Amino acid sequence: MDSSNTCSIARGPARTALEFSAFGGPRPDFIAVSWPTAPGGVIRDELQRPELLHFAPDRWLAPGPTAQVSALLRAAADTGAGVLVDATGKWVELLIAGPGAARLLASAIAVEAVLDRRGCAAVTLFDCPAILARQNDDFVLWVQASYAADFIATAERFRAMLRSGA
Amino acid sequence: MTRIACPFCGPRELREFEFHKTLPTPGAQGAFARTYERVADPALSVEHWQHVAGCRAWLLVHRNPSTGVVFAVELAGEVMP
Amino acid sequence: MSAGPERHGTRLRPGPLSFIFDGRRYTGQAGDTAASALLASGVRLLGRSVKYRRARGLFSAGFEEPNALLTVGVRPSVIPNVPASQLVLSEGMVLRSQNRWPTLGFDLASLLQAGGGFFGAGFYYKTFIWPSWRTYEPLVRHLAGLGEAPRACQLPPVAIEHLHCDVLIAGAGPAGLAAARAAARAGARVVLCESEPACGGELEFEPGMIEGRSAAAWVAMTLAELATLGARVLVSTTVVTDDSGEFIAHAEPGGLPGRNTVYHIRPHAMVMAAGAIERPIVFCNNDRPGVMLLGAAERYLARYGAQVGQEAVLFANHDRVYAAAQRLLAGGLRVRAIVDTRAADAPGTDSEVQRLRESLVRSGVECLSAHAVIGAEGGRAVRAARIAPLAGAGARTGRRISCDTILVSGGWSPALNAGLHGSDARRFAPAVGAFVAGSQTDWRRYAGSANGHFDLAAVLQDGHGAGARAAAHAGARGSAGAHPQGSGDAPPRLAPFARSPATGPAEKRQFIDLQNDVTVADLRTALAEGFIDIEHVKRYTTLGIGTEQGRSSTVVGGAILAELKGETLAAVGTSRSRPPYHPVTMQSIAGFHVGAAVKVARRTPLHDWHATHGGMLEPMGLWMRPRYYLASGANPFDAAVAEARRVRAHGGIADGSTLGKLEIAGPDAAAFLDFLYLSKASTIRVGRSKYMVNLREDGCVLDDGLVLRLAHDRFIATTSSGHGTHMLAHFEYYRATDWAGHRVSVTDVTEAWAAIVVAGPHSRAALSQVLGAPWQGRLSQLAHMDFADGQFGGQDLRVLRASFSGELAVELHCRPAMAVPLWEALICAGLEPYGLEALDILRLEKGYLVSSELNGQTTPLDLGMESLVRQGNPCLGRELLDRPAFHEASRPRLVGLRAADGRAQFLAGAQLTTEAAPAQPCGYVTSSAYSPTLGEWLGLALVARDCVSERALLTARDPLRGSDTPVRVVSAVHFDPSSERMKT
Amino acid sequence: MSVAPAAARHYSALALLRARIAGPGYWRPLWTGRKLQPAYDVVVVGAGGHGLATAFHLARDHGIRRVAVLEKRLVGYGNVGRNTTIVRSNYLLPENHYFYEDSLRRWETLSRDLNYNVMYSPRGVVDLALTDDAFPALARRGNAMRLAGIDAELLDLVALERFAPELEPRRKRRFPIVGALLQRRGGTVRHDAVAWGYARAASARGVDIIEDCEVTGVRTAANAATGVETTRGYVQAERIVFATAGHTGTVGTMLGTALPIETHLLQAMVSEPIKPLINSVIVYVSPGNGETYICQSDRGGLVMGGHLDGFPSYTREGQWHRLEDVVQGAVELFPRIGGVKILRQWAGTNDMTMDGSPIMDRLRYDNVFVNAGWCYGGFKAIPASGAAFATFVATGTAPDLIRAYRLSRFATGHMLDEPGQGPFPVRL
Repeated sequence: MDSSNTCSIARGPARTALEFSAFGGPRPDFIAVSWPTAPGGVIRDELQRPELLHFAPDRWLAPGPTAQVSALLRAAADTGAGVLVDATGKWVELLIAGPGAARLLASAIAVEAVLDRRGCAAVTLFDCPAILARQNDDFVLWVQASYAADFIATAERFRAMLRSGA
Repeated sequence: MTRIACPFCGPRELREFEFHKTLPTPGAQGAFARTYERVADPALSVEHWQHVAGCRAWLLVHRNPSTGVVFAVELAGEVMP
Repeated sequence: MSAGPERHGTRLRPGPLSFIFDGRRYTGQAGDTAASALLASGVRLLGRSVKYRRARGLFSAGFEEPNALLTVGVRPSVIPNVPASQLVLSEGMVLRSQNRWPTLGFDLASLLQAGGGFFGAGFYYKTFIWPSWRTYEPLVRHLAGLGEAPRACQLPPVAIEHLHCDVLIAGAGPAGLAAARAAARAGARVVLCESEPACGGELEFEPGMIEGRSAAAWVAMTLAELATLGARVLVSTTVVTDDSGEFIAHAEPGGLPGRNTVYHIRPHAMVMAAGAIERPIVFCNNDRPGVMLLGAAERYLARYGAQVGQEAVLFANHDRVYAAAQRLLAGGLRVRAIVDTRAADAPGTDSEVQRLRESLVRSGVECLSAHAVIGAEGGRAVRAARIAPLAGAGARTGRRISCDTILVSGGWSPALNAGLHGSDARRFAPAVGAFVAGSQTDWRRYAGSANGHFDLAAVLQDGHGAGARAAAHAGARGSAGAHPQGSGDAPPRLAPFARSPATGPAEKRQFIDLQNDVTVADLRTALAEGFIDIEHVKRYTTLGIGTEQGRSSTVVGGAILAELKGETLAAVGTSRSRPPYHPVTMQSIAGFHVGAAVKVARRTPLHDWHATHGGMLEPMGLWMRPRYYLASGANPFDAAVAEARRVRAHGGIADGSTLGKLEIAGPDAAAFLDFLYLSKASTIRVGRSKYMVNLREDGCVLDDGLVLRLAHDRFIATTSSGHGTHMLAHFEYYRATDWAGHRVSVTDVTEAWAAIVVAGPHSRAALSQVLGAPWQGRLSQLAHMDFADGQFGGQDLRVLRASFSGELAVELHCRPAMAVPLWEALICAGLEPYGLEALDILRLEKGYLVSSELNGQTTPLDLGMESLVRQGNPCLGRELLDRPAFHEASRPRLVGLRAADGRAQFLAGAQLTTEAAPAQPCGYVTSSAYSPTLGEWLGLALVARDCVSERALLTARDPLRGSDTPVRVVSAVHFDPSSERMKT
Repeated sequence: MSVAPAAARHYSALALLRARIAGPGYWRPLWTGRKLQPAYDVVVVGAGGHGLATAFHLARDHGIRRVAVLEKRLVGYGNVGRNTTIVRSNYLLPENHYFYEDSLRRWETLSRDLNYNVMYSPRGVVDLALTDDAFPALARRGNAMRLAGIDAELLDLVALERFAPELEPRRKRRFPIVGALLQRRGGTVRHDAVAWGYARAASARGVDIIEDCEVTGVRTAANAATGVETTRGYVQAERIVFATAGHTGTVGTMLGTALPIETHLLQAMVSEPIKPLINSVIVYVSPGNGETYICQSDRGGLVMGGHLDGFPSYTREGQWHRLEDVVQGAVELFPRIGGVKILRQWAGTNDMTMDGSPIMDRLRYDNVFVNAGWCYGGFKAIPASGAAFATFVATGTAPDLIRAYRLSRFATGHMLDEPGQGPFPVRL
């Protein structure tokens, strides 16, 4: 067994999730100072956990928003520049942690290239739509809920294969 | 064919993108022309694609269909066809 | 067979290894390939050719092996067509020769070779016309085909790694190693792929000196430096193709699938240093076991200490043969003669080679200039070579030198276009006698022999330069340092020579493509019949289409074609190569998409409940849905009938979570939906829902569903389960294009809401019990198509009063986390689940559309939606609906059907005919089912308008299933036409 | 009677014996390298299956003496030699199944008609149904065929297992097989042989087949075409036929007409040869992966194809990830072939119309004809297409068999949308 290839896959808690969609056009005035505007931009809490992810043009995901983030999003919606949609249950949060996390994800995608100079990316991992971000030395991802069971099953198969040093 | 650089996600593998249609002649009017007519220019094809396996953005792609070289990729709607 | 003395070679480890070949046990040594171990055991006959079944032995030491293909493993799970030269042995491995019957030694079909020219190129096209090809085909099929067809596959799934790097280098010979070192020193992240299990290429056996060290020591030192610089070196790994800038490399350790890894490599720059492949010279009977490439003999000796024979004649057209002869001599092979096609005073014979030659002569080697081997003698093994001067007396008959091995070398052809569809520019290099790389791009360049370099110093310098330029292109800023200096074998100075002179009959035994038995005579036939382009010749004669992908035959074939046509090889060209660069197993290509994982499955929040409660889950698109529940009946029919009956009599619940749900929000949301739907969404009141259909651009119906208005500027549009993904893209498309700049957004909330359908007369009582006091009053106030939002267990709940069963029914939309508790509570309240099959029966009884009516060929007019069309909403697709064909009397119309006798069964897919035209269908049955409520078979059908009248009698013709059933046209709404049950 | 060119050597086993005795020089070129003449009655552009067959029938059935086939590259270098060799007539719409049945009947006797063995192998074409929805759809198609007098059988799992035991129809799968539609007379034909056979037969009837001759323009006068500009000079023509497959869109551009055609790649691939394993043609569509069809060539290679590559292209370079989709389908269907290796992939350029059915009509001018839009179905259509189109070109009236394939159908709404996917060639 090669310890450099070990990692764990853990399901995060079920939380409220909000998606914000802007209507596009010129740079809207809803944008607060802390708002992530660059493609793949992320704002994080003090533990480096993503709080607001800019995962697609005009689209942001707030997985488990704090009161502060909720207020930020509501204020943005109130400007009329976009809308807030309650997407609770759409995404399943997974934490892939350990020294082998990057290698496990590399079974599905060129992780480094995809997250090159950005905090998060919308991706398809083992055919499952997901939003991927770094979290300290680990990875956190939100997989669309109906795909989650299959994602975990495939990831676990690769994890076992890598652990056995294939 | 070369890789497509998504204006939002950056360069991604071609397999992440789905072609939708070749655009009709610029200025084509009416539902018939927009639905059925296609420009067949071996040197330049102007197309709509979607980054389905990424940010799902709809893209306007200028490509050479004889070489696969991609000239330009922009978000659809930013420049109206 | 005994092991013999321990052999020494760069790839061998001590320790015996036993294996079985054609039922006999042999002993090899750890590290041996099947080829080296069989050679060392004295086995020469290893296969039979495809067409004539001629005896064949090893020809090469690499992937280019056309002859020695083996079937590995025991039945049923065998791997066919594995080149013996690539197959690394493991203990107890079971090998079998192929394409022979009854035995390799005596093959009945080899009698075919007596037919010689009869079976030549074009044979099959000219005969077997009478009575028909089908008469002969079974025999031909059994004679053709190489290895055994596997009856099972027990390979484990492959490992996969996606890599991102600055510079990818294919090939770790001297050029590739120099390139990798230069790039890595410059600071580039390097991935180096080498097909062989070890790096070094020909440095493995050619003793050059590099940077003051032996070649082997330099290879080891370079690999160590690459490791410290963080380069990835992948051995037994071949770059097989370029997938739009992403290179696919397959690792197949041991030359046998089993522990494969597939790499998807995304480099900023690429260096192709795949080396060159030695090409043969063609002479009469050049296919006999014992005729082999010169380099192969050196490789077997250096890598495995294995002798290719006892006594050899060497046949070549270049200077390298002399150094090779000396090494082989030193290795213990008795070299009887060296036959050089070049004249004695050829420019190639420089002083150093002269000295070598003289020393070989002193060792008893006969050195002949301007001579050729014109034939091999022997049947299942070479017994002698026939040698003749190329001009003058004796040129036709020659003389005999007895030997058991003829080692042949006609030069080297660069391995170009590694898996690249053969589209790169190439040019003919006369000094190489083959094609080399033409113009190159900054991001992908060639190095080493691909650029025509064959002496070590130039190869190293070229590789270094390519690596440094690739690193710079990828953005590495460091210095690559100086290129490695080296010296090795003299430059080959070859004089192109593709085949020895031969008489007409002998040309039938001058083999160009050994695997497919393509001879010089075949090329002549092709030319005579007008197939003069190399691509035509390839297709007509099968030249170069074997498992070695023409590596051993295309260049020499082109050269011979050029000779026969009286043209140059440059003018003739070569046929295009095709990916993959190496054959790769389908299991490796399939990746993890094998077995149950072939396609990702989507599951509803109730999936596990269904699975543990007898729900028979079946795929619907990517979704899994319960078709019926075992508790309701043992087979789908009985269960569905019981479930449907129960819903009408009492009630039931169904999982509707797979329905697509799109949240459309923003000030322009209503107008946007008006554009996408045939009827207007803007007229829906808040808190109400409406059944709506989408049109495709051409006016046909795309999908249907309910649209709920949550707020003035917010809607939920539901889609059918199978169309969810497509409808999402459709909505997103028009939002991004025609509606760009408008204030509307589309968000997929399919998975944010589980949906439970609660239907039946008992449903309201059960719901009241489950939802409790807060909902009691609200439930009774909900009118048909109303919905209400509230809470259940502290979470969002939406209750939508809508029915697709004709019963009093609601859909409960809740967050996925609440789906199971809610579902179980409904069960506790006395409702039982029903599956898709029962759902379809209930829908059909009410005449509601399913996917077989929404098949992409029907318009809203066909489906009875004239009133909606007449409303004149200028939606997408509306304009093209006005085309005349959509209004003709031959267009179909949706109707209901019942058997004329009220009893008979008729099935979906039956064609409908009228009495007037019994052979000409006027429509077909789209759906049918047995209705437990009405006690008879019901159907929906699309029937030409001019054949539709109330109570019209048609015949449901189903010749496939052997029935003709008289049926009557009735209203599509079979049950409760006034819909009292669902509205009260 | 035109002068029989030296090419005419009858093919038979006896002729092979004769050739063996006569030695080299017995066989003659299949088509003669005649010189391009300045004027023709009909110039056919494109020496693929459709162009050659049309020329053959113009000469044989209509006695048109001066016919030339102009080819940019080589006889049979395009789609006729790049397809998966399948022939069948199992179509749903009457306009299509009567046409393809006419073709299948011609395939049955083509080797004799051309005196060239095209290796028609009626091994059966099996369309699998993977969902309960798909089964009635197959029944609908099969019943329509049967009522039109075309052979079709619906197989349940027991019958399917008997017909193709190698499929293991009852094996547990992600997408279980529920049944199949079988057309026994469907099967395969050796693709190159079709091009060569027609070229030889046309040449024997006096047709000039000119290779390396690219048409670069059409010369017109007074609302009619007068000839074509080529890389070998101007050629005058009474009538011009375009049978240029993937380049038809460009022909439209040349004539100033935007056509409802996109050019897409369709790839095919072959495995190493193995002993007989798959004895029929198996076609199936799995959700998400699109189509996979597989058969085994007489040489032993497993020949596979699938869906379009997915975007307009003239490169003939198939995308590897599309090959992966097809191979995944093949391995899902036959798990036992996982250890068999893929040897080569290649691709053809397909002229995809906006309803999936062909266009056989005049184009812009009364004397310019276009035979195109064959989508995936071009190969199996060749014999019927050649015969019917030759009649059209010779008489000026389209025979009933191909009347539905007119170009105006898109404007009138008479589309022939067999799969019901609308005006988009690419949709999984």
